[in-house]
Amino acid sequence: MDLLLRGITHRYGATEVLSGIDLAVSEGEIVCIIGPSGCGKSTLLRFIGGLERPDEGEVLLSGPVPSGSLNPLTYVFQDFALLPWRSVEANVSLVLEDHPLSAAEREEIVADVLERTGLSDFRKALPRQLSGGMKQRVAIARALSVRPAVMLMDEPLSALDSQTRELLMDDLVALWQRERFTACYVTHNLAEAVRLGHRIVVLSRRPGRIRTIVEIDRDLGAREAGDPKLDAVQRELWQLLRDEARAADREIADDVA
Amino acid sequence: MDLLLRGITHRYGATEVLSGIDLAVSEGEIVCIIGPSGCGKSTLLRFIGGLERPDEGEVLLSGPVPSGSLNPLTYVFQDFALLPWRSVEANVSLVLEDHPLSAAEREEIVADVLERTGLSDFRKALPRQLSGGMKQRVAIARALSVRPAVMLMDEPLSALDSQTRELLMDDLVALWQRERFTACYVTHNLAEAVRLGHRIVVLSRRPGRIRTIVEIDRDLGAREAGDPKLDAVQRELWQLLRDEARAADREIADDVA
Amino acid sequence: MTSLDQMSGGRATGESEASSETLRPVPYRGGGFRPVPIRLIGPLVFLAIIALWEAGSRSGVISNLVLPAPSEAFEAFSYLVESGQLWRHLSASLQRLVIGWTLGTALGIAVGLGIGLFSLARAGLLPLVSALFPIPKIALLPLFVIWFGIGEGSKVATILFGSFFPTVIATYGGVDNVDRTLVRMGQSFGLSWWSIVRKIILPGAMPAILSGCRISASIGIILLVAAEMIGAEYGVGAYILMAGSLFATDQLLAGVAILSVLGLIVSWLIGRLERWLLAWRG
Amino acid sequence: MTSLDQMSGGRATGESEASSETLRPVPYRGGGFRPVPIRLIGPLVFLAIIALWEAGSRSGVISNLVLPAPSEAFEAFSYLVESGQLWRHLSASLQRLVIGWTLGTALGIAVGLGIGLFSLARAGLLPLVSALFPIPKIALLPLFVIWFGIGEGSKVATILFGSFFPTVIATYGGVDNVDRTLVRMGQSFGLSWWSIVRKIILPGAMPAILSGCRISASIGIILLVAAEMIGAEYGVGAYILMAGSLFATDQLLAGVAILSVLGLIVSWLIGRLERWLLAWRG
Amino acid sequence: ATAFAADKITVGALRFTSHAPSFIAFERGYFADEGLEVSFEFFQAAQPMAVAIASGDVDFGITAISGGLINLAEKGAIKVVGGALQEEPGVDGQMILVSKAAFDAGLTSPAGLKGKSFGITQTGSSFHYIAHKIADKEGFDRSEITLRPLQKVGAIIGALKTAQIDAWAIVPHIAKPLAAGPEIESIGMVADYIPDYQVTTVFTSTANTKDKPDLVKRFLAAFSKGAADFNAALIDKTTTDEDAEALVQLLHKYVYNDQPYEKAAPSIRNGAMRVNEGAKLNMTSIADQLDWFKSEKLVPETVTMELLVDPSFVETN
Ligand SMILES: Nc1ncnc2c1ncn2[C@@H]1O[C@H](COP(=O)(O)OP(=O)(O)OP(=O)(O)O)[C@@H](O)[C@H]1O
Ligand SMILES: Nc1ncnc2c1ncn2[C@@H]1O[C@H](COP(=O)(O)OP(=O)(O)OP(=O)(O)O)[C@@H](O)[C@H]1O
Ligand SMILES: [Mg+2]
Ligand SMILES: [Mg+2]
Repeated sequence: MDLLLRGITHRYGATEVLSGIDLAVSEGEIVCIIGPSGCGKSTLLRFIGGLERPDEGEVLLSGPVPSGSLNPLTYVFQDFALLPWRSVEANVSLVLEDHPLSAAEREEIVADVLERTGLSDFRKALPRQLSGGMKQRVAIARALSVRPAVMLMDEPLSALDSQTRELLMDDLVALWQRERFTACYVTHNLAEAVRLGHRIVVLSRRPGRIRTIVEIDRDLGAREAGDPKLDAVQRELWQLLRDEARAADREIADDVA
Repeated sequence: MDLLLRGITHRYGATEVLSGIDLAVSEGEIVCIIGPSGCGKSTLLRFIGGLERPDEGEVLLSGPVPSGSLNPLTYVFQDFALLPWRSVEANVSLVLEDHPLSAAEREEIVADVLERTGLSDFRKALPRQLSGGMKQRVAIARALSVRPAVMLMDEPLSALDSQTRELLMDDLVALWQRERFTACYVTHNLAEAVRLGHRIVVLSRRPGRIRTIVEIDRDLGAREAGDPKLDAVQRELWQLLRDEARAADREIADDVA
Repeated sequence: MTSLDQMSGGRATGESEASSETLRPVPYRGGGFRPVPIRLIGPLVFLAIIALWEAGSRSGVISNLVLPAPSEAFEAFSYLVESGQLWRHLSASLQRLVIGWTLGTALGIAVGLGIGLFSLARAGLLPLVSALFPIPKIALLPLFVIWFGIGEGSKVATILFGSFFPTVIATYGGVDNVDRTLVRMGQSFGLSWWSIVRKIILPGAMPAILSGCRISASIGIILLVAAEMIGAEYGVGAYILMAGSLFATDQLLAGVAILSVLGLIVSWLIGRLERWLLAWRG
Repeated sequence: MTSLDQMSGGRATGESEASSETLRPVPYRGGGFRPVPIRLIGPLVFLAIIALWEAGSRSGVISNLVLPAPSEAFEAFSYLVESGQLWRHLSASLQRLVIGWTLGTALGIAVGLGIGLFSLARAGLLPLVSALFPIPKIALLPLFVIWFGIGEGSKVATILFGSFFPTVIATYGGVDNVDRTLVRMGQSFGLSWWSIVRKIILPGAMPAILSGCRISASIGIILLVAAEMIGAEYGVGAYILMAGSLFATDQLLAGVAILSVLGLIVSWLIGRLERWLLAWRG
Repeated sequence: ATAFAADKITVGALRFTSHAPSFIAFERGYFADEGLEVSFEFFQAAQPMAVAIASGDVDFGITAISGGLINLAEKGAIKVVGGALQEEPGVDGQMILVSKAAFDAGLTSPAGLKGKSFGITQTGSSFHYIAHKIADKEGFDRSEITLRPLQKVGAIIGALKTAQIDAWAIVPHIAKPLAAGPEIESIGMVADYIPDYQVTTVFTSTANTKDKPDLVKRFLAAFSKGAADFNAALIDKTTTDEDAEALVQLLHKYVYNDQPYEKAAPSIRNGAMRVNEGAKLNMTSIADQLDWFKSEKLVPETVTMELLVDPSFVETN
C-alpha cells in the first residue's frame, strides 16, 4: 500500500504551519522527516494518520490494504502512550478488543507479538515498572499486533536516553530487515535519520515546506557508525538545518493567556 | 581548585549504589562520567556538590578558592531548574540575592552574564516562553553569575532535542576555550562525552564502580564530527557499555507501594 | 538477547483484497473529546429555566407552595433593594466573611507551611487537623456561643474555623508538591533556608494555596447561614433564616440567589487573583 | 550570533586567598525540606491534649460550662453504648449517608462525564452547576421539607445534593485532565467512542473522581447535622442537635467525636479503595 | 364505636406539656372512640410542624401562631380550626425573665425593657410578638427593644444565664425553675400585656377542612375530651390526687421521658396552662396577632382572617 500527499497546507489560527507538501511514500520504504522545532512535522503525521484534516490538500492511499491488517495506518508515539493502569499484555490487547476476534485469537496475537519483541517476561508488568526503552518496545509490540501497512512514528526514540536509543535503533533496523514495513519516521535527530531512512525529507521552518529530499541508497543493514558516506550526509543535513535550528531555538513563545 | 574523591561508597536502603569510587579532577579539566541508567552518576554528583553525604569515603577540595567565587561548586541541572515564576533576569538574580552585593553590583553581574550568553534580548521573558535550549542557556548564565570554580553538570543536554544539543555542545566547547572551567559532566551520551571530555570515567552497573578511565588528548576545539580517532573511542566505549545498557534497560522496577 | 530482530510474520502475506487500485483518501478518525465553548448556551439555559418556571408558576402547574415564581423572588429582592435593607444585610455578612476568612486563611497558611516544612509539626498537627476538619461547625455552635458570645465573635469564629482547615490541607499539599529539584537548586547555590522558603517554596505552593482559598471562600459563604443562626439581626444568612421561619419562600429564594451571586463574585475575584499571581503559568 | 563563545572573564583572575593548600571536605548544604514521619508523636499529642484538658477541667481552670471534661464526654458516650442508643443513632445516620451519598455520587459522576465529554452539556450545565454549588443546603431545608416530606426523603435529598455538586466538579475536571495523547492513541487504533470513554477516559479520570468522593463523603457527614434538623428522632446529627438545644455539652462532644471518627473511617475506606483502584500509580 | 376501618391520621407534637390533650386522648382511647387511628410525629420545634402539614406529612398540629404558619395559610395550604392554650387570669401563665446582671442593673420591671435585648427563637415567633406587645403597652417604640434570634430555646436559656441577652418570656414550666435559680429573675407576667392571649391553636391542612370536615370534627372532639381531663386534673384540680397523679404518669411517657419520674412530675405540673374547653377559639386574640404580623410586614397585607381560620368547627368569640 502506498501513501500519497498532495498539496497539504494548514493553518492554526493565524499561523501557517504547513505549506504545499507533496510527497509519495511507497511500500517497504522508510521515509524520515526532519526539520527544526515547530515546523509542523507532528501535524503532518497527524494528517497522514487521519487524526486531523488539513485545510487544503489531501492524503491518499493506493493499492490494496494487506489482508489481515486490522489497522493499516498505525502510530508509535514519542511518549509511548501506554495506559498506565494496564499491564503490558493488557496494553497490547486493548487495541484488539474492538475487533471481532475471539478471546483465544486475541490471546494468541498478544503472546506472539510479545514473544517477537522479547517482552514475554514482562507480560504482567505495569508501565511504571519499565524503563523508557522497554515502554517503547511495548508500544511497538502494540503497533505490530494490528498488522499495520504503514507505521507512523513521531520521534519514537527522542524520549529515551542515548544508550537506549542506540539499542532500539539496532532493533528497528533488524525489524525492518525482516518485515520490510513501510514507515513515516519523524525525528529531530540526524543520526537517526541517516541510520534509518531510505529517503530523508527536510522541512523548512514554519510554515513547513519541503526544502529537499535526500536519498540514501545504502542498505539499512550495512549502515555503520563511522561510515564516511553517512557522516558526510549527516554533516550536509546539519549545514542545511543549523541556522534554522538556531532561529527556531531562539523563538519566543507568544504569550498565550 | 582541585577535587578529590576517596573511596566513595553508598547504599540506599538495601541496594548498594556506589562502591569505592576514587577520582581526582584537576583544575581546568572536564571529566565526563558515563554509565548505564541507575548506576549512581547523579548520586555521585550530589556527593561532590555537598547536597548529600556518602555512607563511606569523602569528597575533598584542595587549593585556594578562586577569589570572587561566590559559589565554588555550582550545578547545572538536566531539567534546567529555573523558577517558572521568575523572568530570565530574576532567575539569575535569585542566586545573587543572598550574597552581600549592592543592587547595582547585582544588576551589573546579571547584565554581564546575560550579555555573555547572548540572552540580553530575553531578559524579561518567562521560562515557559523559551525553548529548551534557551532555558539551559539561562541555567548556564545563572551558574556563571556566581563565578564557580567547578561546574557540576548532570546530563545538561539530555532534555533537549538533538539539534539543539548540537548547538549547545558547540557553545560549551567555545565557552571552555575561553574560560577553561573545571567540570564534572555526567551524561548518557557517548557522542557528548567524546566531544567534551578530557577524561571519560566509565562506571559499571549498580553498584557503580569505575571500570575504566579513557583519556582523550585531542584539544576540545579540534574535535570534529567524523574524526576517526574519536569515532573509534566512541565505538570502544559503546562496546564496553552495550551489554550493561541492555541489562539496565531490561531491569524491572521494584513495586514500591 | 531477545529483541526486535526476532520478529517475523508481522504482516500477513499480501493477498490483495477486493479493493480497487484507485486512490482513496485516508479515513478520518480524529476529533472530539475536547468540548468547545458554545456561546450563549449558558445564559439561554438559564433564561429558559426561569421562563419555564415562571410559566409553570403562573399557570399553576408549579404550586406556589412548592416553589414561588421567579418574579416573586425578584420582587422580594427589589423590595430589599428599595428599602435599603440589602446593603444592611450584605454589609453585615461581608464584614463577618472578610474578617473570618482572612484570619482563617492566614492562620491556615501559617499552620500549613509548618506542617509542610517541619517533621515535628507534621507528626503532631496533621492528625489533629484531620480529626477536626470533618466536624460540622454547625454542631459546635452552642459551644461557640459560650466561647465567643452571641455577638460578632461566634459568627466570625464559625467562618474562621470553616476556612482554616481547608487552607491548612491545601497549603501543606502545595508545599509537598513543590518541585524538589528547585529546592535542591536553591541549596546548591547556597541560598539560606528562609530564602528558599520565601522564594521557592511559597511561590511554588501558591497555585495550591489559591485553590484552597477558593474552597475556603465558598465554605465561608456556606457557613454564613449557620453563623448567623445565632443572634444576628442583619446579614444575608439571618435574612434567609428569617424567610425560612416565616416560610416566605420568595424571600428565601431571593436570599439564596444573593448568596449564589456572592459565591460567583468571590470565585471570580479569586480567579482574577490567580491570573495575576500565577501569570507565569500562562 | 551571540552564543556562549562570547563569554569572557567568567572567573576572576586567581588571586589566591588566605586559604590553605591542605585538603578540606566539601561543605554539606543539602537535606531538609522533606518532613519525615515521626512515629508516636501523633497519638502522643492527642493524649497530651486530652490529659491537659481533663486536668484543667478537674482543677476547675476550664469551667464545665465552657467545655466539659473529656471524661464526661466519654461517659456520655459510654451511656450511649450501654443503652444501645448508639447503634440506633448510627444506623439511622449511616443509612441516610449511604443512600444519599451513593445516589449523589452516581448522579454526579454521570453529569460530570457529560460535562467533560459534550460541548453542549458543558455550555448548558456548567454555569448551572457553578451557580447552584455554593448554595448552602441548610438554607433550602424548608423547601426540601415541602418537596421531599419530613421523612427520610428530605434527609437523603440534603446529603444527595451536598455530594452531587463536588462530584460533578471533580469528575469533569478529571475528564479534562486525562492525557489527550492517550485519547488520540485510542482513536489512531480505531477504538470506538464508547471504548475510549470506558477504557481510557474513565480510568484516567478515576484519581480525580476518587478524590471527589473523599470530599463529597466528608460533606455528606457534615450535612448529617443539617439533614437531621428536620423531624429526625434518631441519627447522630439529631443527637447532637438535641444535646445542643439542651446545652448538654458532654453529649454534644460525644456526638461530635462520633462524627469525627466516622469521617476518619470513611476517609480510610476511600484510601483503601484508592490503593486498590489506583494500584497502577504505585 | 369500634373501628372497622379507622381513619389513619398523623398528629404532629412537641414533647411539651402543652400537647398533653393529644397524648391523653390517645392513651385513654378517645381517638379510637372517634374511629381515628392516630400516630404521632414528634418535632424539635413548632415551625417545621406547619410545613409538614402543608407538605401532607402530618394531618393535625398544635402550635403558636407564627409567621410561617400564616404564610402557609396565605398560600392556601393550612387553616386554624381550633384553640388550645390560652392565657387566663388566675392561672400561671408565661413569665417575663431577665438575667441577674440586668436585674441588678435596674431592670426590675418590663417598663425598663426599653433599649434592652430580648431573646427570641426566630423572627415571627410568639416571643417576637410578646416583646412588641410589651413595648406597645409600655409606650416605647418597638424598635427600641433589640431582638436576638437564637433559633432554639436552649440557646436562649444559655444566653440569658450568661447575661448575653437581657430578657425573655416563656411558659411557666420552663420559667419557674429558671427564676428559682441564681442567674435569672422574673419581673412580670405576659398576661398583663396580652389579655386573653390565644397562645396555641389547632390547625390542619386546608384539604382536610374541605374534603374531610367530619374527620376534623372527630379529631377536635377527641382532643377536647383530652383537654377536659387535663384541665380538671391539673388546672381546676377537681379530680382526686390519685387521678391527677395517674395523668401525670401518663404524660411522663411523652414529656420529660428522659428524666426520672420524680424529677419530671413537678415540671409537668408547673407547665400546666388551661387548654380551651371544646377547643374554643379566641378570634379577637388571633385577629390581634394577625394585625401585628401585618404591621411588621412579616406576612403579606392580603392575608385575611378567612384565609387563616376556618371557624366552622368550634365555638368562637
Ligand atoms: N492543535 C493546535 N492548535 C494550535 N496550534 C498548534 C496545534 N498543534 C500544533 N500547533 C502549532 O503548530 C506548529 C507546528 O507544530 P508541530 O507539533 O507539528 O511541530 P513539530 O515539527 O512536530 O515540532 P517539534 O519538533 O517540537 O515536535 C507549532 O508552532 C505549534 O505550536
Ligand atoms: N533518594 C534516593 N532514595 C533511594 N534510592 C535512590 C535515591 N536516589 C537514587 N536512588 C537509587 O539509586 C540508584 C542510582 O540513582 P542515580 O540517580 O544516581 O542514577 P543515575 O546513574 O543518575 O541514573 P540515570 O542515568 O537514570 O540518571 C537508582 O537505582 C535509584 O533508584
Ligand atoms: Mg512534534
Ligand atoms: Mg541521573
